[in-house]
Amino acid sequence: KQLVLEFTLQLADTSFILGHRLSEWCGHGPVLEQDMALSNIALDLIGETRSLYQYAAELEGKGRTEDDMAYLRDTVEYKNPLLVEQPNGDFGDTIMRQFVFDSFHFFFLKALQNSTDHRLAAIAEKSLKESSYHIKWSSEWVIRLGDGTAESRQRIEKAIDNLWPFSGEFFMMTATEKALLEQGFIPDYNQIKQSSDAHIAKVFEEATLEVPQNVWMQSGGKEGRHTEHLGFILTELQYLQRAYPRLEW
Amino acid sequence: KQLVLEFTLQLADTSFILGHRLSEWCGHGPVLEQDMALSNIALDLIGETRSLYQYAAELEGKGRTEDDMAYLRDTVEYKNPLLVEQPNGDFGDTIMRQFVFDSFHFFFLKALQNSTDHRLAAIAEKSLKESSYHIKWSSEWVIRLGDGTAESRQRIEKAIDNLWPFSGEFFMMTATEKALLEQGFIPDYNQIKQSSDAHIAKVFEEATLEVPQNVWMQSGGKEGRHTEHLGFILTELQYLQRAYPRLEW
Amino acid sequence: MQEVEVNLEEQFEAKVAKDIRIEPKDWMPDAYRKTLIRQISQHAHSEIVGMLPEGNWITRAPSLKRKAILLAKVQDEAGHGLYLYSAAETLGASRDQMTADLHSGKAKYSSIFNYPTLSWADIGAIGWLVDGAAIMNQVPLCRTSYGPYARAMVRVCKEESFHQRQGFEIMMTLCNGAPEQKKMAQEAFNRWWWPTLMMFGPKDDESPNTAQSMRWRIKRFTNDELRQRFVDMMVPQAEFLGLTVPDKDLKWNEAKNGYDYGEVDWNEFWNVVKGNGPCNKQRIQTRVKAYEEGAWVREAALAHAEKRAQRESAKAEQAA
Amino acid sequence: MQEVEVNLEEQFEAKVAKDIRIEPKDWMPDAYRKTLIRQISQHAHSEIVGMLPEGNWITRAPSLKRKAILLAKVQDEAGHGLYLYSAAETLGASRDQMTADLHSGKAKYSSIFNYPTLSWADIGAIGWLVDGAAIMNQVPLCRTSYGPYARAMVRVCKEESFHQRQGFEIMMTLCNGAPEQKKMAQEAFNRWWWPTLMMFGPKDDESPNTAQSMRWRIKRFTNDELRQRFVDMMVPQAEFLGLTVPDKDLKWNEAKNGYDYGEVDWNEFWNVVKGNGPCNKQRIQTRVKAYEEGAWVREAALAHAEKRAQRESAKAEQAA
Repeated sequence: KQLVLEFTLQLADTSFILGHRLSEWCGHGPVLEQDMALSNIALDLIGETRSLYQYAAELEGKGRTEDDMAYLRDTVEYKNPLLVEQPNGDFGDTIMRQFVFDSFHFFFLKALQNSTDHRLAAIAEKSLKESSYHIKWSSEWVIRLGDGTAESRQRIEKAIDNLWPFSGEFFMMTATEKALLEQGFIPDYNQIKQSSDAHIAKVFEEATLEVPQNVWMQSGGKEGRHTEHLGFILTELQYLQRAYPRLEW
Repeated sequence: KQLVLEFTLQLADTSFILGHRLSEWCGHGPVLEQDMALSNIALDLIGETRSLYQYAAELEGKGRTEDDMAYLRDTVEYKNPLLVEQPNGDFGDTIMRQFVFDSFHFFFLKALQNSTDHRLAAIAEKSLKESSYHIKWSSEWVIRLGDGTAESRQRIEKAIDNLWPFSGEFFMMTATEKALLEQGFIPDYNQIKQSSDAHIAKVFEEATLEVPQNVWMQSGGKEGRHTEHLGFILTELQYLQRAYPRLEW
Repeated sequence: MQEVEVNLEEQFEAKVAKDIRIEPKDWMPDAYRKTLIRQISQHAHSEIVGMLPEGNWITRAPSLKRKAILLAKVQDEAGHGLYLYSAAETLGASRDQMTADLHSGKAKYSSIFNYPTLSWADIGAIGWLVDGAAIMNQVPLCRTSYGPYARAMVRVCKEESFHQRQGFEIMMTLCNGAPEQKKMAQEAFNRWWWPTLMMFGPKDDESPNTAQSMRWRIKRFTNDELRQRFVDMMVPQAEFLGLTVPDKDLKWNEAKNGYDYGEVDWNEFWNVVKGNGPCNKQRIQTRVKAYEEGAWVREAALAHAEKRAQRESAKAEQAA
Repeated sequence: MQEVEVNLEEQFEAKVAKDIRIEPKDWMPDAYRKTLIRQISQHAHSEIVGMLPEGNWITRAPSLKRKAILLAKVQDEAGHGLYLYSAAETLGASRDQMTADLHSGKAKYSSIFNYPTLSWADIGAIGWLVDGAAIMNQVPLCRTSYGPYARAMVRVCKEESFHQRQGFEIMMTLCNGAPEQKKMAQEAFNRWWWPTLMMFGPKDDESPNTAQSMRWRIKRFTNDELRQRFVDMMVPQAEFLGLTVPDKDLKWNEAKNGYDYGEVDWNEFWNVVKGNGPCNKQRIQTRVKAYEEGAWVREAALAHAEKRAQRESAKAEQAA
């Protein structure tokens, strides 16, 4: 149960931080329609986050709420992979970050539907519908930017260069994940990786982009060792709850 | 005494926010020597801030400390003029913000030395020495950038355009300031403005820059009506004190 | 020709008088078209610029629920902007041109968005007061004479009243909360009350276009009428919340069955309209920056669409 | 010619052996010069890049006093960078070239700065551990054979030991503080301990340059000697603070009168050196960005200085 709690928090943190990052775009997108698309994905992820934190709070059984989980834990207690805390950068960076995430998230949720943990399976089922839109959206944009203008190609290649080192952490199993895999709570990441790699290869081909080879993969986020970005996210994110503790909003 | 407290806090907030803004440059300056100069000015201003908050805390007499003043007041309680909370922008913006500030601060401190409030007079005397370096430094840079390259001229003109609307607030008297002027606690702002204007005119002439005319002057900061920037400064600045209340550091 | 025009104009006037909707393909006087384009695009711009002050608090919203609600709200505003730009396009305006006019300062947007959001309570105050005033302005527009505009407004108003309830609920939570929260709410109310009253525009005797707009049934009430209604509606709500209206001249007038209220600071009003509000510069700079930084994305999307179309037509040719 | 060179080399070796300082104008072997330039510029780069992880907490320091101390400390590092660049310049290296080598990745800097600062306790840990290790490395350099380098190191070491005391004091305050603070301190200690041990460089048998550097009296102790000293010094300090050293193999060895400690993860060490540390990319990108964004400032200063010089010489001509 402690393991499921840890894992659920890790998933929640992941959706939350990415949802937060995407929400930073609101009002600043390159075109209204895409501003709305970014907010939509952010909203879906925050929705998923809430279900997960609520479940985590129940598993913990100490009377904490979803907001306590989100607003009252510090940097090293957050367990999201490093990718999702990377800055928005330009639209190309945001698209590539989203594409790498979706290429994991979609296939992960698909497999998680079969978890022996029914609550996680149910959350996965609900989020999978949304994620299937996300992966379609981000894949299409990768293709557009890769096979668009010379500038867009250069920018998306720079984004690949910036973000690829963070694409491997999703599939590196923590001790918690290994234990849960043995107990059948979570799916086999190798299979997910195969689907994910195949999807990436297909989209990159259509985008006339190369999948980077032999890149050193960064990790640590799932164990609380983050990049310096997360601290700044949390100062902003948590400010009100920290400044005015224990109030209703 | 309440008035002196309010005024002291206003001065402290002003030095503090500008010192904080300058400290954001540390490690990112255009050349090492200027990186150090920016930090130096930040350090001087933070030093002045501490003396002022300490005095404010004594005046208030409620056992609060300098850190309580700095870290536990929210946006609308801060009373700094809007200029000092404006973003660093490029080096030209930072120089122009500093120059406008120094052109007030230097002449203000000079006059404040004669305040009937001996504590404020003493703080002014100490800070004046530092400020005389600051105004020299920022004036020289205005001249260099104005009479440098075509690009530097364009950038410093853009900075003037951005920041000039915030140059008037220093001299607009709040109710508190008016009352203190009558009681001889603070100097006559009209005289300070004359010295300040003369200094600006001289430096701009040497820099081959024009002093903007008939610009609408923004105000509100000294009454707690800030720009949206201050809130973000405070989220970062106050995070630790807010997240871990009432601890020693 | 002259006669035909006169005839068309008479028909138009007759339709308007009978509350028959004018549709894009119908004949309409140039001045009517221009007035509508100006008003609708201004309205669209207000939605888009209006995303910024509230968007400013999305990353700092105090709970997950509030974060989601606020994000959805600001997203709705983008949607409203889209409906309205589309409505203006039916009159022959192009979105690019409208955007350019916003960025150059030629087109206006509601001045209320030139005020900053300084605390979380501002999000409540905007929802409650600003959206409240917007609805008061907009509900009559659901019956405005131009069809596409009226239909867009029906959708907008439905969502706006939802937003207004959310804003009121934020205020209520703050007012029923800790003393710091109540203080935050009062402070926000103090800052937003007067600018909100300015949202109804200048006094009737200084509003030269009102008469024509009312004749064309674009507008249905005068500025002062709407402002009075708004005051009468909000004062009891403020009392319910336990907030003090920052107007020492406010008092109930039994004779007119409404509130008398103090004089709006029209200097401030005109000054903000002229571009000197606290955030005019910042708002436009933010929009221009988003637009300019998005240029390469729009170009890439276009280039890719063209490549794709070419490839498909090449394939079709081969097949033929 | 050949003979003269041999003579010079003998004189040089003799001076070094007698601990007579080599000065910029003295003859020195090319390899000595190159080794020094590499080492001094690497050291200078470390100071400059080292500003970033600590600078990361200046805006979030938890008190005014701590903020001022930290800002002054990071500023001191810039100063150290300046002394050291100057020392390297006496050997014929140019600051522009050294900067370019840093930015291109050709020149290295201390790998420790490729780790992120994640909590306030990291500021304490860096001061205490990283500055502690730096001093251990640097104190012998105050007696290094090259004069300008040795003199720069004297100033640097004086300030570094001041910084180290400040770092220790932060740790002590946290360890004597609330449980959350103690936890923060331990967590930071866990992350920084091993990377700090790596600061002394590879094991002696994998450090090919050590022997030559020692012969030239650039270095005075081997990597492993310094590492052992450091462990022996820090373990009691950690105990004093009530912190647990994150090394299950650590134990006192009476025979060698020092601590045995676990094996450093040399894979991680070489990996970070190769550029794969958590922050390598970010650190260099940050420096390059600062440099590129500062280009116009440097150009303006130069252009203005030239204009001024021209005006003055014109004036002088007129007067003549």
